[in-house]
Amino acid sequence: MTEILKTEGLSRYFGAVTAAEDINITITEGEIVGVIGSNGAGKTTFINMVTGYLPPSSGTIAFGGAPIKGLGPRKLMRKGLTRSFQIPQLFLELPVIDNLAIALASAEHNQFQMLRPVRTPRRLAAADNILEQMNISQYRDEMVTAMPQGARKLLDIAIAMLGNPKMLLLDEPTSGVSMEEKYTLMDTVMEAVKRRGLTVLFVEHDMEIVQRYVTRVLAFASGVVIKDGPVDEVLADKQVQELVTGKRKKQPETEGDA
Amino acid sequence: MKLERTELSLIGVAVAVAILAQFSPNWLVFTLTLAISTALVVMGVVMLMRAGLVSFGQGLFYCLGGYAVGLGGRFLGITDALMLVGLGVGVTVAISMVLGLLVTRYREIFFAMLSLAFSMILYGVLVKSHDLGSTDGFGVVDWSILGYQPGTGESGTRAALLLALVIALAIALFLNRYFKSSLGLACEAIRENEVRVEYMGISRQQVLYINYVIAAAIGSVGGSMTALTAGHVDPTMAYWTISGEFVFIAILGGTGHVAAPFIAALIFTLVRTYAVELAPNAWQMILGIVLLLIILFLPKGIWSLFTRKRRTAS
Amino acid sequence: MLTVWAILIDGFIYASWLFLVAAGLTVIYGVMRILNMAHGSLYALGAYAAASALGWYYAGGGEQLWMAFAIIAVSAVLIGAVTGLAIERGLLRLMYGRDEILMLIITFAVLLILEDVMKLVWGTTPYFAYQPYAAMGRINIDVLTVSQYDLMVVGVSIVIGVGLWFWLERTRIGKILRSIIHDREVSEAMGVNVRRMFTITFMIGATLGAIAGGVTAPIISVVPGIGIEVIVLAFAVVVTGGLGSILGAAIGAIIVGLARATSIHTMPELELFIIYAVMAAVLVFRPHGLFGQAIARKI
Amino acid sequence: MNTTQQRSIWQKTLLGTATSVALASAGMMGMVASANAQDTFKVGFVTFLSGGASGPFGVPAAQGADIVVKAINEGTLPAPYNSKGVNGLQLETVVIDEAGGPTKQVEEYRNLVQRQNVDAVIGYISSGDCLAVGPVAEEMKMFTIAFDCGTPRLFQEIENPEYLFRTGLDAVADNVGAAHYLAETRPEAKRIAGIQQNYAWGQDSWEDFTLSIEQLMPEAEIVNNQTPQIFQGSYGTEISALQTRRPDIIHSSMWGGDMESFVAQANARGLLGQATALLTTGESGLHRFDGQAPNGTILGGRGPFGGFMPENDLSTWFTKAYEAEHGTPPSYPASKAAQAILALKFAADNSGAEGVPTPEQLAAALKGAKFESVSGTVDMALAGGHQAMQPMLYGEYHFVDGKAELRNIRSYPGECVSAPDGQNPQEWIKAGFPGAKCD
Repeated sequence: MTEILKTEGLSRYFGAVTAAEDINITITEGEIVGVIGSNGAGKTTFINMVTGYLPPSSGTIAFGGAPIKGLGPRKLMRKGLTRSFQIPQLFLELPVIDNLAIALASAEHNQFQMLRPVRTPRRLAAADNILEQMNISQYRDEMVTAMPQGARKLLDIAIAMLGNPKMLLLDEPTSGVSMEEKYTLMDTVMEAVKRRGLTVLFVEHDMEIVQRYVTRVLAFASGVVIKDGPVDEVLADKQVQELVTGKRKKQPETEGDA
Repeated sequence: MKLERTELSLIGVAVAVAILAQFSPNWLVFTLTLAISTALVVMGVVMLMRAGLVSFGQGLFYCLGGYAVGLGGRFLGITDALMLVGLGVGVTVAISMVLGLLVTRYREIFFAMLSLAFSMILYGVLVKSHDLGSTDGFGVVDWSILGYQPGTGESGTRAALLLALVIALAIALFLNRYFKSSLGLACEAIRENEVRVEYMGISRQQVLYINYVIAAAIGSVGGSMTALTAGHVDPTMAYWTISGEFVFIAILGGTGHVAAPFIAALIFTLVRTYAVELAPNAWQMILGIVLLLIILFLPKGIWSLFTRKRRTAS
Repeated sequence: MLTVWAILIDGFIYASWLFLVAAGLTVIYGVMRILNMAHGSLYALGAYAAASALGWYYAGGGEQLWMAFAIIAVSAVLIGAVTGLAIERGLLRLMYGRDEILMLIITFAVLLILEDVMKLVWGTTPYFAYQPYAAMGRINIDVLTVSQYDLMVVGVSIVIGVGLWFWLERTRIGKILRSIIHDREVSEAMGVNVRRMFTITFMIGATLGAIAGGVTAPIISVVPGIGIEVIVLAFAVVVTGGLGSILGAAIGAIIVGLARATSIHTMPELELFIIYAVMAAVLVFRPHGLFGQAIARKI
Repeated sequence: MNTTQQRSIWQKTLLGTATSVALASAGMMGMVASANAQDTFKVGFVTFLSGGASGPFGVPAAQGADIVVKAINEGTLPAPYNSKGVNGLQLETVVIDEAGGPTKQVEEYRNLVQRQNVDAVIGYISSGDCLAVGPVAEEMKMFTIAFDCGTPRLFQEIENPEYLFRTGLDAVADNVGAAHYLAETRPEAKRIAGIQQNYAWGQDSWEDFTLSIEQLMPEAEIVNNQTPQIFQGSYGTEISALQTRRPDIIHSSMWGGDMESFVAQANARGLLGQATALLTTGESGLHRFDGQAPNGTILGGRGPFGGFMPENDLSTWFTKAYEAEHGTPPSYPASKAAQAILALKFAADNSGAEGVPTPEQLAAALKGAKFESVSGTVDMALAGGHQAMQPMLYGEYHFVDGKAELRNIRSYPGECVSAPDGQNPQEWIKAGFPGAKCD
C-alpha cells in the first residue's frame, strides 16, 4: 500500500478566522475516504487547499510523494489529482459532447494538437463511453442548460475522471439532488470509480451515503480533524455525534461553507 | 484535404460574389470591398467574444494594418499589395504579442477599457505625428499585385474586391476550422467557465494569448485592405468609436458562424448608406433602433435567423 | 511656485468636474451592474436643458444669480429623472439578466438614439449660457485667476459626494441597496423589491449625469456631440478608481485631474495620452482599479 | 440525416440567398437611380450635419448653399447670375453628412457619383476628408469643389488637378495675414502664446503663424502653446497655464463651439484683459459673443467672408436673404458655401454645353477664371487655376450698444498672403516671403 496524499500541519486563516488548522492526514492508494462536518467546519477549505484553489497559510501537502503546495489546479491535474464541484462547473452553452471532447483533448497533453479539430473519432468514442457509464447518453447533443441537476452532477464528475486522475476529490456529489436519485447517482459514480481504480476523497453531508460508500471517514469540526478512522467507528463516536451528525444537523438547510 | 459542406458553400459564395461583381455598379463593388474588410476586423472581435472578451480597442490593429500599408508604400517603396498586407500582419503580430502578455490577464470591462486605452494611445501618437499628416492622414500609393498594376478607377476597385475576396475566403476557411479546433473550443470554454478550464489542465492565459494574437493579425488584414481600397489612412482608424462600430457589427451578426460578420457588415454598410441618404439628420437614431431591435428579437444576432429555422426544420 | 499652485488648483477643479460626471455612472454600475454609455447623453441633455432654460431666463430680462442656479438645478433634475425613468422602465427593464457587455451595448444604442433626438429638439447651433459663469467673478493670485464658479463646482461635487456616501451608508434605502450589491438573489428572497430599487438607482444616476451637464453648461458652449466626448473620460475615471465605488471615483478623479493639470502646465503635448496612460498604469498594478474587488466564482 | 449535415445545408442555401438578395437589391437601386431623366443638374453637397462641427460650420454652410440654390432655381439672384438655373437646368441637391471619417467619406463620395449619378460634388469642411476625397475625384473624373477645407497639402498631393477645385484660401493665408496684422497694429507685443485644438489644423496653423512671426516680428518671443483636445469644451487648466506665462498676445485657430467656449472662459477669468486674443476663425462668433469678447479682440474670417464681405450686389442680397430666413447675418462658412455654388453656376453657364455640361466642360470653364461672388471678384489663380486667390482680412471686435461690429479692418491682397504657385508655403515663409506684394 503506497501513500498517495499526505498533509502535515495544513492550516488556513482568513484574517482572525481559523478555517482549518493543523490538518495531518495520510491517504493510501485505492482508499475511499469520506469527509464530514457541519457547515463551516473546514471541509471545503481543506478540499480547496488540496486542489490548489486556495493557498494554505502554513503546512505541507504531498501528492504521490512529491510536494504540491503552491501548485495551481492546472499542474495538479497534470500530476493526476482532479476534482468535481459542489456546484457543477460546466460549459453551460456548449453541447455535452463538446464539454467532454475538450476535456479529452486537454488530457492528451499535446499542444500541437490544439489547432486540430476537437471532435476526433477516438475522442467521440471515449466520450460516448463515459456518457454510457454515467447513464446520461440521452443528453449527448444537448446544451448543458437542458440537463437536470442530477445529470449535471454526473457530467461534472465524468469530466473530472477524463483527466486520467490517480485521485479524485468529490465535493458533495449528492447535494442538490433529490432523495430518490441520490443512490442511483452514487451507484453510478462508484462503479465508474472502481472500474478505474481511483482513490477518492469525498465531502458529504448525508450520513447514510457516507455509511454506504466509504471505508474511512475524516470528521471536521471548527477547522480541526476531530476523528479519523473506519466509518462505523467514527460515526459511533460521541464527540462526532454531538458536533457533526447530531440530529438537528442531519439535514442542513444551506449547502457549502466558505 | 476533404472539404466539408460549410467550406464548399463559403467557396461557392465567394465565387458567386466575384462573378456578380463583374456586372455590379462600381460603387457597389467598392462598398462590398469595404464591407469585407470591415468584416475581417469584426471577425477578430468575434474571436475575442467567443472567448468572453469584448474589445473596445480592435481599432488599434485595424489602424496598424492601415498605416503599415500607407507607410510601407510611402517610405519603403513597397507597392505589392500582398507584401504590404504581410508587413501589416508582421508589425501587428509583434505588437500584439507584447500587449497580449498584459491584456489577456483581464476580463470584462477591464479588458475592454485596457484595449481601448492602448488604441487611444496609438491615436494620440498619430495625432502628434505632424510628418504623417496628423489627423488629416495621408494617401496610399497605387498598388500592384504580383507585378500586375490594376491602376485606379474601375479596374482598381474590381481588383481590390477580388483580392479582398481571396484573402477573406482564406481567413474564413481557416477560422471555420479554428472554431471547431481544440483551441477554438477552449476559448468558448473559457467564456463559459474559467474554473473548470483551469481544473481541466488548460492554460487560460496561453489559449487567450494565441487567440488574441490571431484576432489582432486578422484585424490588421482588414485595416490593410481598407487602406488599399479607400486609398487613404488617418488616425480615426484607432479612435474608440470605430472600435465601437466593430463591436456593434459583431453583435449584429452574432458569434455563431464565420459567415455572420460578413453578412452583418454588408447589412450595416447598406443600412448606414441608405440611412445617411434618406435621413441625413437622424441616421444615428436609425442605427440605434436597428441595434435595439436586433438585441430584443435576435439576441444571438442575425445569424440566429438561420439556425432558428434549422431547429424548426429538424 | 506659481505653477505648482496653478497645478493644484486646476487639478482639483478638473477632478471635481470629473467626479460629477463619473458619480452617476459608478452608482448605477455599483447597484445594477450596468455600465451605462447613455450617461454621456444624460450629461448632454442636462447641459441642453440648463442652457436653454438659462437662455430663456436671461432673454426675459432676469439677472438674479440665485435664480439662475435654481433654474440649472430644476431643469437638470427634471430632465435627468424623467429620461432616466423612461430608459429604465421602457427599455432596461426588458433586458435585465442579460450579459453585462450586452447591457453596455444596449445603452450604446440609447446613446445613438438620444444624440439624434437632441439634435431634432435643440438643433445644431451652439447654446451659450455664459452669464452665471461671468457673473460669479474671480479671485486673483498674482497673474493667476480662479473663477468662483469653478470653486462652486468643487463645492457642488463635494456635496454630491458626501450626499451619496450618506445615502448609501446611513439611510434605509442605502442599506437595502448595499444588500443588493452584496447578493441580489438573497435580497430578493428576503423580500426586497429589487426592481423598484433599480428604478430609483437608475433615476438617481441619470439625474447625477444631468446635473453634471447642467453645472457645466454655463462654462462651455453646448453643441451636439459633447456627450460622446465625456463618456470615455467618465469610464476612465471610474475604471481607474474601481467600478461601483464612490470613494474610488473620487480618488480616480483626483489622480486623473492632477496628472492632467501637471501635463498641461509642464508638457502640454502629452495631454492627449495622460488619462489613458494613468488608467493603464493603475490597471497594471491594481487589475480591478484602486478600490475595485474581484468577485470569486462560487464552486 | 444528422444535425450537422442539416445545418450545413441550411447554411448553404441561406448564405447564398442572403448574399444574392443583398447584391440584387443593391444593384437594382443603383439602376433605378441611373434611370433619372436629365433635365436637372444634380449636385451632391457634403457638410457636417452631426458632431461638433455641425453647429458652427456644417449647418450654416448647408443653409447658405440652400438659399443660393433656391435663388438660382427661381432666377432671383442679382446680375451676373440672374438667369434661371445653371445653364438652364434646375439644380437638385443631395445633402450628405460629412461625419464618420475619411474612409466613410470616400465611400459616400463614390455613392454620390455612381449610385446617385450627381453631375458635380461640392463640400468638405474637414481637411482629412478633402485629402481623402481629392484623389478619388480625379480618379472618377468628377467635377468637385472643396468649399472650406484649409489644408495647404491638398494641391501639393494632387499636383496636376483636373477636376478638383477649391474656391477658398488655404490656412497658410490665415496665419500669414494674422502675423501681418499683428506686426502692423501691435508692434509693441513681446510675448506671444497660442492655444490650438490638438489636430492637424491646429498644428499647421501654429507652425505657419510662428514661422511668419519670426519673419515679421523678430523681437517677439513665443512663450507657450496649449493643445487641448478638439471638442474639449472647458479650458480652465489651459487658461491658467497661459496666465503663468504672461503673454501679450494669444493666437488661436480654434473654431466653432470650442473657440466660443474658450473666449467666454478666458474673458471671465480675466485672461483676455491681460492679453489680446487673435482668433483666426473668430468671425463665426461675431454675432454670438454678445459682448463676451473684450473690445479690440482680433478676428479673422478665413478671407472676405461673413462680416468681412465687401459690399456688392451679391453680398447685400445674400446677407439680406440669409438674415430673413435664419434671423442672423451669415457667418463665413455660409458665405463660403454660397461662393462655391456661385462658382458652379459660373462654370455651368460658361461651359458652352447643350444641356448638362460634362465635368470636363465645367472644369475648363472654371480653370483660371475670374468670377463674381459674395466676396467680390474671385480669381482662380493658384494651383494651376484650381484654387482661389483672395485677400485676407482681419479686424477688431467691438461691441457697442448691443451691436457687434468689426473695426480697424485691414485687407492683405492674395499676392501678399499666399505663396506663389508651385512653392512650398513653409519654405516661402522661411525665405522671407519672396515675391509677396503687400500694398
